[in-house]
Amino acid sequence: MKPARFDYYDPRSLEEALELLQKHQADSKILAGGQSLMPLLNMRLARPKVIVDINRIDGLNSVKSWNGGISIGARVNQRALEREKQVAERLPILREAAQHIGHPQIRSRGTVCGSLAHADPAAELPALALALDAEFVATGPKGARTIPSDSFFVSYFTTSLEPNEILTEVRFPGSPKGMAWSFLEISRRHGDFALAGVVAGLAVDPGRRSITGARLVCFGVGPTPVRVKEAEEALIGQPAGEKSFHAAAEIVSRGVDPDNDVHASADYRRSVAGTLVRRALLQVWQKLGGK
Amino acid sequence: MASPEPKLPSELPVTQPRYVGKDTPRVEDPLLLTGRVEYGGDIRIPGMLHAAILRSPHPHARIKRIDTSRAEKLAGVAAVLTGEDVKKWSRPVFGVPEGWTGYALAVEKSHWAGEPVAVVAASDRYIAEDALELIEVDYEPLEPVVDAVRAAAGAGPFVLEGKESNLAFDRKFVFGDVEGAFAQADRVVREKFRWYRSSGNSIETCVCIAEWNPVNNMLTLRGSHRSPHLILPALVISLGIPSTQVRIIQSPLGGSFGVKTFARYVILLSLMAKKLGGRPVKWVEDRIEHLIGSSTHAWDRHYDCELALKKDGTIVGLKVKLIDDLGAFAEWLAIGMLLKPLLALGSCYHIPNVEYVCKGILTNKTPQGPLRAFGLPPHYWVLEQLIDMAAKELGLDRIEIRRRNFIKKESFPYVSPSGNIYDSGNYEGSLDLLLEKAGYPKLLREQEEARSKGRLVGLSVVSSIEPGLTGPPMLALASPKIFTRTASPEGVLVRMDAFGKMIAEVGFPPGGQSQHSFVRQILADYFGVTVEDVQVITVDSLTMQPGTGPISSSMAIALSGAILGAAARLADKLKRTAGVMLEASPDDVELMDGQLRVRGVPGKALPVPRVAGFMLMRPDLLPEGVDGNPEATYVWNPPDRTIPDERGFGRYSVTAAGAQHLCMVEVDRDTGLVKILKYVMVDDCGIRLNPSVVRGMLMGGLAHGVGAALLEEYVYDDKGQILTSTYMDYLMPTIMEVPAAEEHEMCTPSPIAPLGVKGVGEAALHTTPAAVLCAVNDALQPLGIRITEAPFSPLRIWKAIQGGQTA
Amino acid sequence: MKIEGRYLFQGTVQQVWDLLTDPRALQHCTPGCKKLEAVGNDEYRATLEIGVGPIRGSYEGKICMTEKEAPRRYKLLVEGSAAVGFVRGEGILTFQEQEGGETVIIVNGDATVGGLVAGVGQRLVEGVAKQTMGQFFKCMQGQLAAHKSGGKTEI
Amino acid sequence: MATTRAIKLRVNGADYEGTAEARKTLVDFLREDLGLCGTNIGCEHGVCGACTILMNGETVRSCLMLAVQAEGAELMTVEGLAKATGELHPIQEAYREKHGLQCGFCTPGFLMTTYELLQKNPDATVDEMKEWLSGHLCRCTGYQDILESVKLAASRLRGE
Repeated sequence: MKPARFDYYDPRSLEEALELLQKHQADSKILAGGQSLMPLLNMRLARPKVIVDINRIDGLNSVKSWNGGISIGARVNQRALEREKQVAERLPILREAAQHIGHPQIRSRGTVCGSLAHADPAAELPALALALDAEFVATGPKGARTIPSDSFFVSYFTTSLEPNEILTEVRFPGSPKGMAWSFLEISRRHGDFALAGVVAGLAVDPGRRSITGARLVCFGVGPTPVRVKEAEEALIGQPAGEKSFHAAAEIVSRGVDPDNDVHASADYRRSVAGTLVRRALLQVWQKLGGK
Repeated sequence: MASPEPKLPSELPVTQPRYVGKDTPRVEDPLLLTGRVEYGGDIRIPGMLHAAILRSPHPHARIKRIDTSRAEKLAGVAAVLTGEDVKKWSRPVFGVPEGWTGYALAVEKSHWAGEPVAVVAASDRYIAEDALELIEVDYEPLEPVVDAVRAAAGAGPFVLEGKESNLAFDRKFVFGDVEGAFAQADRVVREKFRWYRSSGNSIETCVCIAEWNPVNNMLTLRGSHRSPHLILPALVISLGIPSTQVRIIQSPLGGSFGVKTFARYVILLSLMAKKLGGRPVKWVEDRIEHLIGSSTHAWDRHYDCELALKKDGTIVGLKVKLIDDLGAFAEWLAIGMLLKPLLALGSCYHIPNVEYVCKGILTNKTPQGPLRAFGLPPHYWVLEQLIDMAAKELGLDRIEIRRRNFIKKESFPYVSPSGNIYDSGNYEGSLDLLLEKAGYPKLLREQEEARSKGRLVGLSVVSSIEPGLTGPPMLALASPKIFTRTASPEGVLVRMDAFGKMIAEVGFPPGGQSQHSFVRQILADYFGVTVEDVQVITVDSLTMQPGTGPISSSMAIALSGAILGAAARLADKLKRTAGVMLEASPDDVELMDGQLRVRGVPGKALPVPRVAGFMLMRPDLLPEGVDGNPEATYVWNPPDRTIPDERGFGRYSVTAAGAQHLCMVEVDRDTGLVKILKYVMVDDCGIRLNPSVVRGMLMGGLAHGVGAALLEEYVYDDKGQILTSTYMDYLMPTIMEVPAAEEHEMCTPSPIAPLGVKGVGEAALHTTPAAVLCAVNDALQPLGIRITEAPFSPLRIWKAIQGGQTA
Repeated sequence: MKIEGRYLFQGTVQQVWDLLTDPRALQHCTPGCKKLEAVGNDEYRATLEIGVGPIRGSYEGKICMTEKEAPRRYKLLVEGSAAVGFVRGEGILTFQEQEGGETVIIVNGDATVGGLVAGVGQRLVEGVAKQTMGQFFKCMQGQLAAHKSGGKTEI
Repeated sequence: MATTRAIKLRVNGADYEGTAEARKTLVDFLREDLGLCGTNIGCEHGVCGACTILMNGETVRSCLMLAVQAEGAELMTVEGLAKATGELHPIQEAYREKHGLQCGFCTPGFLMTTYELLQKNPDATVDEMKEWLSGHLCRCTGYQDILESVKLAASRLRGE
């Protein structure tokens, strides 16, 4: 289990990196934390001719405040989500969810942007990005463009990034006022990719009677993380509680289109996605002071 | 006139043992903890090449053409080995029953997805893997055999060329009057069970470095080899090489659990070495290779079982029909795993009438290979599950029904229906201890309360027997011509040097079971030296005494026997020498607390090192028949074993450790996930030579058992493709899935084994799967469902809950 | 693994049949088909660049049409092998004429992925197989539409 | 670009230089080129944790890094724990006392994780210990004695 040969570049500047990508296009692959790419290289399932290692580029390694939320550079590792104070203050759900990403020994190398660009349908960060309306800064030869999260994830391991672009930054806006969040996933072992998972956001009116905002994103149940708008809409205006959560869960179970694999069938994933939605909503409701 | 073997630690020639029976720090640890131990993978030899193996992607295919020319031309590649070479230079890999295996790599046909098709040797592993990509193979896919039950019924196609069947093994054993017992029973419970394959998965994979010197025709093998004397016959048979031309040098093992007797790959590497004409070549199995192709998968079983009982819960009969999917070959000793249940068909229970029908079926899957506990865990699960079912049907308590059927304390030594002897035990006592320590009544109340709230909480109390030191005798049932042996020898050489230090030469490397530490503990207590005074050396296959190494829960038994035997012989020499030195009759000299002293004459004594030194320094003064060498060799063998007769009646093993486990689980009805709430075990493995080592074995076996019960499974699709080739999908338990178990000791010393020990190495793996699986089914009882396919993945549990299949 | 599908085409059975048996269309619409050379008897040697994201490889193999019953059904076989394993998809395509000049193709088949790529990528195999088949027929639908509207097909 | 590169780095406080093909993994470089065989290989896809080392103070899987990526880095491997005199580190002592190892193959990885955890979080809770240890597979011990070892090491390092 040893990688095939490739040409290796570790540019010192973003410009240099972009030139390399421009030159080699789809023959090249960006190496950031490598926690998804390296196993594929070792198994020779990924066979890029050129590796562009972005770890020595100046910059791209900070977590900054942005629009009430935070922005995270391409080189920032996943441990930053647990370490950085701003994350805990502004988007505690990111910190909570980060503990589900692999293990500490993986999060030390694995980057936030790397996981997003890799777009594993069962990974946590893509679902969080979709739920939190993150925007993606893709830098290419002609400069930077911003991709909204609802058009970033295309399919299994596929995003709308072009081969000559680098995801230089991801920006998570501040959570809408009054919105609380919950993150739940199930896996057969701690730290594994999820069989199914959910990011749930909920806001209720000050009298805490009816739901004023909802956000439901499931993952591990299809080619990309899925936002189930129909279920969100069904929640709006309803009284917060088991009954409406259950109804939303039913919509989710009907609305997702998962695959079969050796660990879970499509039916199982559908059903569990619903269960997780119900449980996550109850959890958020509790965070909001509900019973 | 060697001293009699001590039957208990108190009989050692020491007033109070300082090491035996105590948590003595292990000699293995400092090197392991500092990364300074040399595992097989660390070995480098000048000129060494690296091998990589090309594997068939097809479960069943004819190899129409193989072209290695491009690979051979790649810079750095030394040679490519193919089926042509293998056919020319070797015979098929040995296996029992004979005739149901293939060559060490695919010749003309590939038999499972993952079977070796070619081997490349190159200057490094990277280049060797590059070369694999340049080998062109044309396959003609053939219809694969995937369903063992269909294949057992005689349906084609057939895995092996020239065979008109896939039925490699088919035996029916009947002990007692089974039909009569069933006819008179008040109740018969019947169920079908399925146990899917898993494996040992030591964290170190297999490593072999082969060097075949063409000048003196000497084959030297280094690496993670275990039990050279078990592998050697396979090499001699397959390679046709004289046994004295093979030298196996064992490295410390990074775990084994059965997998480090990888005869197929040792043969393959030897053939590669032959092709290389003297250059050494190293193969380090990678994890994917380990998961798909290492002849390590085990127990892929279809059970159909019946248990017959009286109204009061007395078990009168058991019928087990078993089809085991062996994979592509009946390779090496794998068939033994079908036979081992014969040793303990009734487990801890007296079941007088038993029928055991077992079939070993070839399919186009990875061939089975040895796995810790060697075939018993599924048997114990189905038996315990049947007892739980019977209890429910008869309206009996799970404890009561077990108590009623336990072999009584007074019945030992107990002769099982198949003739095996359980040496000692106290199952009811263990059960009482278990229930008390676990707080059983409270757990029942907790379960009831949880159930009243709709939670799915389950409890189980199960038992097992761990036969200590089994092996060759049962293989006579599969291959009577070859396996006419009762021996499981373990030999050591012990000597003292002129400085009063001791050296023990053993035939096995450290491998996790603390084997070298035990040697030191026993010798240090025996001769009154410190453990630091004892150096333990692993010798190679040409130097070692007849030996088996730690397999089949044998270490504490066989090793103690060997060490004590050698110690007694050495002590005898020392006594005779001391007799001269002390001017006393040797018969009056005794060894005690490191002194050779004249019985009844206080003060007339000499320390052992002085006497040993005298032997080395003053041959002129030694008594007749004593040479100038304080050294002794001893080969221990299990006493009183027999070769089973035609019916399968025989004395197969030496000791019978008993275990009782309690497990409490909760099932999440929406997700099918299982959480182990409580786990308590009582284990009776006789005298514990090093209690923390025993505890470690039990906890390790427990984790392994949790894996087998809930997580680990090799999944094949309907075309015979294996779908679990990485640790992402083959799920080894982590610390999060393994419960913090409580462990309590019961001790009925073995009256047979030296020092009163019993085997414990396979340990909790016998019992834990049954405990976890029965507890899950108990949790599901309010829903009226029962799961019969293990492991109990969340998907299987969820499906059962959804389907509401009634029991 | 079973593969099933039902695809609606805005064209007559004959038109759809002609398209679906046209090697140029097959090459164009088989995802990742880099090369297609006729070797006779409706059999073509093919080079397929397939995979998802970074898991990508070049598979050498063939595309065959057999059991042709024009214009009602045929069997389509696509297979390729690479160092990491092989892929093989085989399906009966049944062409059913609908009212209003439309045609439905019903696919009933079986896909196998073997070797390393199956054992490592099992989590994705089914989804990617479905997606690949979807892409194939979507492309064919596009081809037909383009052809009918008189525009040039991309072939 | 060249496929082969010179690599300079510090391991366990000593300077090392070597040359490696770009595709060579860090663990292979440590073992084959630097002769530091204490770090073991168990799966080469990041799951088992046997190859875990410290890079610039953080635990990483050395099978999931290229050797060239360690250029200029400060690494610590299991060989760096004990003193040159052979005296074991308190963590190693604790593993020995609590029988936190059997075959020892996974142990170097466990030790490095224990080292980072207790460096950063001397008061780690049992749950935190388990979370960190869950990134490692051990087939021998069933983990309970490893956890006990880490607890003992933590209390020793706190000077208790």
